[in-house]
Amino acid sequence: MSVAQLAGGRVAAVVRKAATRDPLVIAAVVVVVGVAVMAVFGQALAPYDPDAIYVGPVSAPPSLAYPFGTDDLGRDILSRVLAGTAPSVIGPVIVVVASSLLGAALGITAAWFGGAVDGIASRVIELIFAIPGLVLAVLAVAMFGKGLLAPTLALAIAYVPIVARLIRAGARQELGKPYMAALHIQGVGSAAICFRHLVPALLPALFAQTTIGFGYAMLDLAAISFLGLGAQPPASDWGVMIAGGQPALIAGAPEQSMFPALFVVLTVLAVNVLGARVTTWAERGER
Amino acid sequence: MNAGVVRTLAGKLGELALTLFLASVVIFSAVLLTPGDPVAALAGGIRPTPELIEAIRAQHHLDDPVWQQYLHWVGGVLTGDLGTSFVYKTDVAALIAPRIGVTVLLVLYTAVLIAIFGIGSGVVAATRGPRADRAVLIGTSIGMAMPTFVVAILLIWVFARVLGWFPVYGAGEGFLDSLYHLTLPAISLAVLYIAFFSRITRGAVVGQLHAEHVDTARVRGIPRSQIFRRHVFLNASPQILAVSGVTVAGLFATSAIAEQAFGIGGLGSLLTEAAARKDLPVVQVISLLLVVVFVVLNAVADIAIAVIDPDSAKPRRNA
Amino acid sequence: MSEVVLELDRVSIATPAPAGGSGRTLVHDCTLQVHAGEALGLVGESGSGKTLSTRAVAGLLPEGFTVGGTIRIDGDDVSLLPPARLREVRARRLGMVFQTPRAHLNPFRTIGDFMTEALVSVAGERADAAARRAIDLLDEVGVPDPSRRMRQRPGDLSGGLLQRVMIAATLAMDPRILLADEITTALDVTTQEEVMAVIADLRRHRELAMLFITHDLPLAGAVCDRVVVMNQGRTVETLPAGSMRAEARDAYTIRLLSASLPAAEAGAGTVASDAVAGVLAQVAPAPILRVDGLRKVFRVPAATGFGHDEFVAVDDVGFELPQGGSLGIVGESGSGKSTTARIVCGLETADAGTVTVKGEDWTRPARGARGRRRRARIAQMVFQDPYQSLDPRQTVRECLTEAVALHRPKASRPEVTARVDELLANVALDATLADRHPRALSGGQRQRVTIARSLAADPEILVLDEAVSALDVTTQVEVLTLLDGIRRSTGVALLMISHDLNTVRRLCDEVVVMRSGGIVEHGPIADVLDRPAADYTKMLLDSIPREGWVPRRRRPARTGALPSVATSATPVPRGGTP
Amino acid sequence: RDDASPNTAEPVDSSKLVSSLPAATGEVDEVTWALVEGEPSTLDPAGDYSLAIPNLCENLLQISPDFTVEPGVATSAEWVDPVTFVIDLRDDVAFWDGTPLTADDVAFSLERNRVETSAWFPAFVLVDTIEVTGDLQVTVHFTAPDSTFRDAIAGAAGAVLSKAFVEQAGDTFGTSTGGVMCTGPYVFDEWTPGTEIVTSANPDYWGGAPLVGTLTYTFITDGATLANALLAGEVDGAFNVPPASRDNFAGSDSGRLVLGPSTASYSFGPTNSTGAGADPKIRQALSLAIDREQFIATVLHGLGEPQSTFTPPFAWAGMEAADQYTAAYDELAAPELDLEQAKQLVEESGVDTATPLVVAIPAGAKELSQTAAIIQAAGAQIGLTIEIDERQPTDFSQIFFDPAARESIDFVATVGYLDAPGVLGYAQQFLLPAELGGFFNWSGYSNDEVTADLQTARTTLDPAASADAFIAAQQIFAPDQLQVTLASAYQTTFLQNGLTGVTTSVAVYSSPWALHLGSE
Ligand SMILES: Nc1ncnc2c1ncn2[C@@H]1O[C@H](COP(=O)(O)OP(=O)(O)OP(=O)(O)O)[C@@H](O)[C@H]1O
Ligand SMILES: Nc1ncnc2c1ncn2[C@@H]1O[C@H](COP(=O)(O)OP(=O)(O)OP(=O)(O)O)[C@@H](O)[C@H]1O
Ligand SMILES: [Mg+2]
Ligand SMILES: [Mg+2]
Repeated sequence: MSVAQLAGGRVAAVVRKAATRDPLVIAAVVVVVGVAVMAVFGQALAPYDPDAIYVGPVSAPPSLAYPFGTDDLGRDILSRVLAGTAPSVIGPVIVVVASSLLGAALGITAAWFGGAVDGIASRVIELIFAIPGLVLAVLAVAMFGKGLLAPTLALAIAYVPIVARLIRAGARQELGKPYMAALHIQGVGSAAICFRHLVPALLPALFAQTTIGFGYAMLDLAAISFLGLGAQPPASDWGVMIAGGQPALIAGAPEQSMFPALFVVLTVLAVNVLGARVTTWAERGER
Repeated sequence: MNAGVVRTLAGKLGELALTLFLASVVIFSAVLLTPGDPVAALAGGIRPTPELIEAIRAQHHLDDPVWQQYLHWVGGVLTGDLGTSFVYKTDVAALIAPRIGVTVLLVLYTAVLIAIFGIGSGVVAATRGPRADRAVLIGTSIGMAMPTFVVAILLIWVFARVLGWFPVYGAGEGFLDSLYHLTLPAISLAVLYIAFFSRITRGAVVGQLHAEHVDTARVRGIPRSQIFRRHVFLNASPQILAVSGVTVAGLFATSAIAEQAFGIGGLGSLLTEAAARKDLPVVQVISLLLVVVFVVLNAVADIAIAVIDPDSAKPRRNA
Repeated sequence: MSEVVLELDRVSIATPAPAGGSGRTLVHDCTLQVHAGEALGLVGESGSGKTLSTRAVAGLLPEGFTVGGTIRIDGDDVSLLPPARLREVRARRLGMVFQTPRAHLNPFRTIGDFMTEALVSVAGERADAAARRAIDLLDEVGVPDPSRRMRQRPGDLSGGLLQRVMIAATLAMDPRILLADEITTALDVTTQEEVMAVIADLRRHRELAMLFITHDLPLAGAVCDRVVVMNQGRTVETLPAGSMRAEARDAYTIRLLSASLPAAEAGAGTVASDAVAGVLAQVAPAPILRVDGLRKVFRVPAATGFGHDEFVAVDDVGFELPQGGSLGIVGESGSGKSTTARIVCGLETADAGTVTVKGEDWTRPARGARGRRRRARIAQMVFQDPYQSLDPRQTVRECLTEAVALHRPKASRPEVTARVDELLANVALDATLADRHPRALSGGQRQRVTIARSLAADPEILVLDEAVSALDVTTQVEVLTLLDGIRRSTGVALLMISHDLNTVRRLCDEVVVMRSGGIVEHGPIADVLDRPAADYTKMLLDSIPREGWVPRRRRPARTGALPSVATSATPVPRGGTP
Repeated sequence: RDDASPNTAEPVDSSKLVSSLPAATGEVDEVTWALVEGEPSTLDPAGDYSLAIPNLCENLLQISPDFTVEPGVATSAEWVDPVTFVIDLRDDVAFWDGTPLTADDVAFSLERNRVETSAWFPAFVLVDTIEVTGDLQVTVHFTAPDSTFRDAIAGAAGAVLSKAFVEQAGDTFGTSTGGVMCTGPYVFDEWTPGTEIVTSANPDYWGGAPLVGTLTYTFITDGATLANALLAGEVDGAFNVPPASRDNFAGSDSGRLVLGPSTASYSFGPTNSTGAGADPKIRQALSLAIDREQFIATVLHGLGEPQSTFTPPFAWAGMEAADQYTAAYDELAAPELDLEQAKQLVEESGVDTATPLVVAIPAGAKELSQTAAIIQAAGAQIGLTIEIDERQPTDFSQIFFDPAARESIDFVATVGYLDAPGVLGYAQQFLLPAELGGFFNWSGYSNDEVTADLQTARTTLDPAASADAFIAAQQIFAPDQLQVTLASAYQTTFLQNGLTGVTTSVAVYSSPWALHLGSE
């Protein structure tokens, strides 16, 4: 059984177990699946061309024809929110996937080899950790110009130490347990110990961290777009839409900012709830 | 001072210096990795003639070997010469100095809010029964999903359009007026962290409430409030302190969002503005400054933890 | 009879009731009386409800637990007292000492703070007066240099010292009765004797009553006046301590008594000796394992806060283990037993000396998985904590399959399954348990799994590091009997590490006594245990509770160069004088 | 949500535009003014434009709110013969430090702008020498008559600086540390970078001291933040307030929105001599595909009007030949919407529609980002794919002097304005060959007739004759849409109630607009 299958199977099982007992988890799953569907099919689901201007009146309030209203160029906000899902979600996904993989690899390497390797890895971890994610992202923008790519990669790096610290601590603890010594004495190969025993032991923590990281990455990237350093108008990125809707908000038409904001909040909330529950279930399962 | 604290202090100082050195190298190399010629940026806005290019290269030591440039930069930073802004053509120090105050005030204000409401609600959740716990849990779940800038624009909307109790622009003048002006920005920055601290505090306090040494105190008839203060909260505090350094340091970076939304001329807004304008010298110095803040605050937090918990300074046996 | 200071009358304890239902009753009927100045033992196997009953008296049940029946402290029914008064009654009349003093002391506060806290906040004494009294009390329980200890924190003291501090602190309020829940279980025999001696002194001087909870019947018999036996949440019998063997009527009590290992009965040990003698007669004298001049030094952070100290954990240790033989290593906690075993199994590298197995040099750990696998087929190890020794994510079958497949890479699936079933049978584990995860097994069952796993490689040496110490007496006996059977049937050589002399006596032909990293005495089990040459061995033997045993203070508490926390459950390395 | 739609885009009656507010009568201690354009990189009038500068550094002549040129520091500035221009200075003008203004300072200031790297160099191309001919007189000798020079020195090309101060300050002149030394009604006090520029009334100003004690400039580039600050009364006033907040401003109890005439216009133009952007047919097609009314309603919220060519009518409003220019302007074809014709033009042009066209805009300007979106949508309707390239201010300004920065783009969209009267400004720069001053003629436009006419218009001092030449050229070049002009925008000013006296037309860019500021 491959690690991925193992992970997938375990996580799926835990999620299934959680959902049957907890309506909140069902709601969270619904939101997460919904957002995933929107990310994949958003463009197709959009009732209007998200970038077409004057598809409706300018800055119209929500109505049957335009459920979320229209923005200052007469674009349909619902269509833009739908089309904006993918760019808003892909960034955080890249951040957490990359940082989780890198962080886990770094953390496990450090814990596994210990000594000088651990020393160097720990220094690297501390170094990156010392530069706040937002600062690293801003630095990246200053170097490579605006757009989401640079901040996304910067955040992916900035999140590495968080994962690496967690995994390093977890791996050290796990490696210290007698069953690891037992496996060693048995003559089980290093790769087998690592991938069949150590990695699965760390997966729940990694998964939990990944969900939390997703939320933070989403907030950070949206903030970067809000600051005008990330995705650029007229992109239908949620952060850009929230920022772009500010004048309308002050003018009394909150929907241009609030609908995309609602989706940011809902997505992060749902992912956080899932992460928290999965952690709880995994912890209970361990005991 | 006990040995553990001394060891932490000494170890921290060494780590601190090394991390700062490495961070300064990383931040410095940003210039080298940046695509494009810094000369264009330095000439900024005027057609550079070859002589001008020559002059700029010489003035900014662009023809020196990289390590010399680094030493020059670091030397400058250490002696207070922070370089010249690409955009403003002035000393970076002159740009930064007047802005530090307001950002520090904003961060401190936010930290106080976080301490009061984050730790407070965490304690309530841990000690006031399942209902309070549930209420706080719901509140913090939402709080953890609220982006700072969404809170900011919501507050602006509410206070600018409806209530008008607090100003929604600027940093004010004088201490009290500044506090008044920074209230909404501080709230918008604090919400996320209040939720975070509430969770951390709750976890730490619950962990201690069920700790065996608390049982001991209970059998011995120590009054509840005293048990909470001296045994539960004190013992929970290292966990809270452990995230405090990171948080407060992080606030210096995230303050950019509130500063932008509320039109405050602070360090954060300067950082974003400089990044947007590719004003690398400014970005570098502020980044380095934030790293220093981070490293120092974390070291302070670690030392505080070591004072409370001498064992934290001791390496653990791991086999 | 004198007055009753503590009375439990048909006490029952139930878990919180889920909405609409009723809670699970954990303690059904606990009835006992402790008279002034009397020591009452409460015994029973693990899970019988001893701790819960005691905690009910002290008001320490988890939130939502309900108590039925009547508890009287000094005649006052606790259910009738207003909360403030009840707290006062408990604070002033009860003293409670716990199994794990380290966990029960706030690690962030000084000993002095702990000692004076109740004096100041409950008894309202002034701080300086309280401090003086605290010093007196520490002195009374034999804590050396009490005024310095007052400034130290729990982390700086050994387990034995901490237990004394706990006791001293309970005395501060001059209680009528001491509740002592397994207060010596985590201590080794010599320290246990020290602590028990302190308590005996106190009881003599202060007329202190005591409720003494333990699952160690000989200990209860030795220190108590009467013993109450508890089984599955009920008190089944009360017996006079001195004659409990004779007077026991209840079937459970009798089973409990026979399960414990009577130490004093010389000759009753060495169950295996006949069989082994037979085996030994046939094998060549060439030892399968030979250890020579082993030395291990750990670097520990210096007490001054700077640099490192060297701490010698194992010093010039040498012994031989014959093929099919069995060797025990005994000694107090921290004496270097585990380190020796770990070096033999290649989990630690020796700084000096040699390990030779079947003529081959094993001093360095094997390189690579193949080398390790080859050694694995010769030597296997079983650890103290069976739960931690198993991957919590694997079922029993998965675990054993992995081990079998590793050593028989060519075996077909059915062959592997057959071997797994055989292993399960070897350790007498029901096949229905095979699909369970470790958390769903009892401690004894878990340890059987780890033994089965170690047998998967068909090893010639089995190293057992405190393999039964974490189990309760009944289970201990089962596992030891099992090991003995395996030894007979497979001829595997045993290297058995324990601080419990009785366990070693039960299984081993030879014994090595260790202290502070070095070997104190070495020889055939009967010689060493029955005719000890070294004082230290004698002391070890004398420390074992038995009928008529009187705990004595033998030596000043260790404050010298020895590791100061050597007796803690999880040793924190420390060198030099704190 | 209020029932009145928050999105008023009603057109404004252009005859109601106000050039200035009645002069103030009462003193005010302190006024805080927001600069929407942000913090200047320098206060040197030759280095950056900033609305703080006109109150500090005066130009030789003054531009009144209605865009006529009046005497100022110079009592007279007239042609004495076709190639000789004499400037006579007032005798009561002093720099803030008390040193009197001399002809030396003026000559120095003019020479300073007469270098090729200066933004104001085009005004001086025909100048031969600049000569001090008296304590208070400067004579400028020309190689040819220049009909634009007098108007030009009413703009920043004629800014008057202290020679001694500039020489002494060297590189730091104009920066926050160096400061400036001029003769304007407000004195430079302090510049806290990133925070504010503080100025105070010049008590010895020759035109009388202003009524405002301290005039402080803050920098608010974000439209929403600016609206908040103005509506909350944190800032007393600002120019160029975002049209998007029109309703909030209109509904404010504390201040008022004043609309004035302007030369500002939204347009986009080609940046390369190759590619689709250089093809007039493509520009015409895009022009035909953009609905100007809708543009004005959405981007300007009604605060502007359509404009037929790049030279805005207000540019000549104060000139002698104004009627002539107006008549000619009225004859130009007004922009119209015709998708069919637009598509046909695209087809005729034969350009490869598969290659996307890139339009560059400066980052952070909401109106321009909307403009780009509208251009993009218009392109989509006629089969052109248009991409948007938002550039940072520094990168964006790079477009104007670095060919490499223009390489990857086809169009650049901007808001342009003329800070001084004159019709030739744009025409020369967009249409003449580069060596004759066509600095922005990136598409390589070349028409000998137009070149000749424009040269004539410049070198003819007689206003009517000059106008005739320009009009002749305009008839030829207008259809080529060297800039696709989208709309002219009104000058917007928000001022707290109780304050009055500021200029509210585009003249703010070169006149001391706060001279009469004060309380009502
Ligand atoms: N907090 C709890 N929640 C649920 N069940 C509990 C709890 N504490 C104890 N129990 C259960 O109550 C029973 C009695 O436990 P108790 O701790 O009193 O046993 P004990 O006799 O002290 O055992 P040991 O010798 O192992 O200490 C056990 O079955 C135990 O699992
Ligand atoms: N990795 C290590 N680093 C530092 N000190 C160690 C290490 N391992 C063991 N020690 C120390 O070496 C000494 C001997 O340890 P060891 O575990 O061998 O004792 P033991 O006889 O097995 O004791 P116990 O009965 O408590 O298990 C102890 O004082 C322990 O603290
Ligand atoms: Mg118990
Ligand atoms: Mg051991």
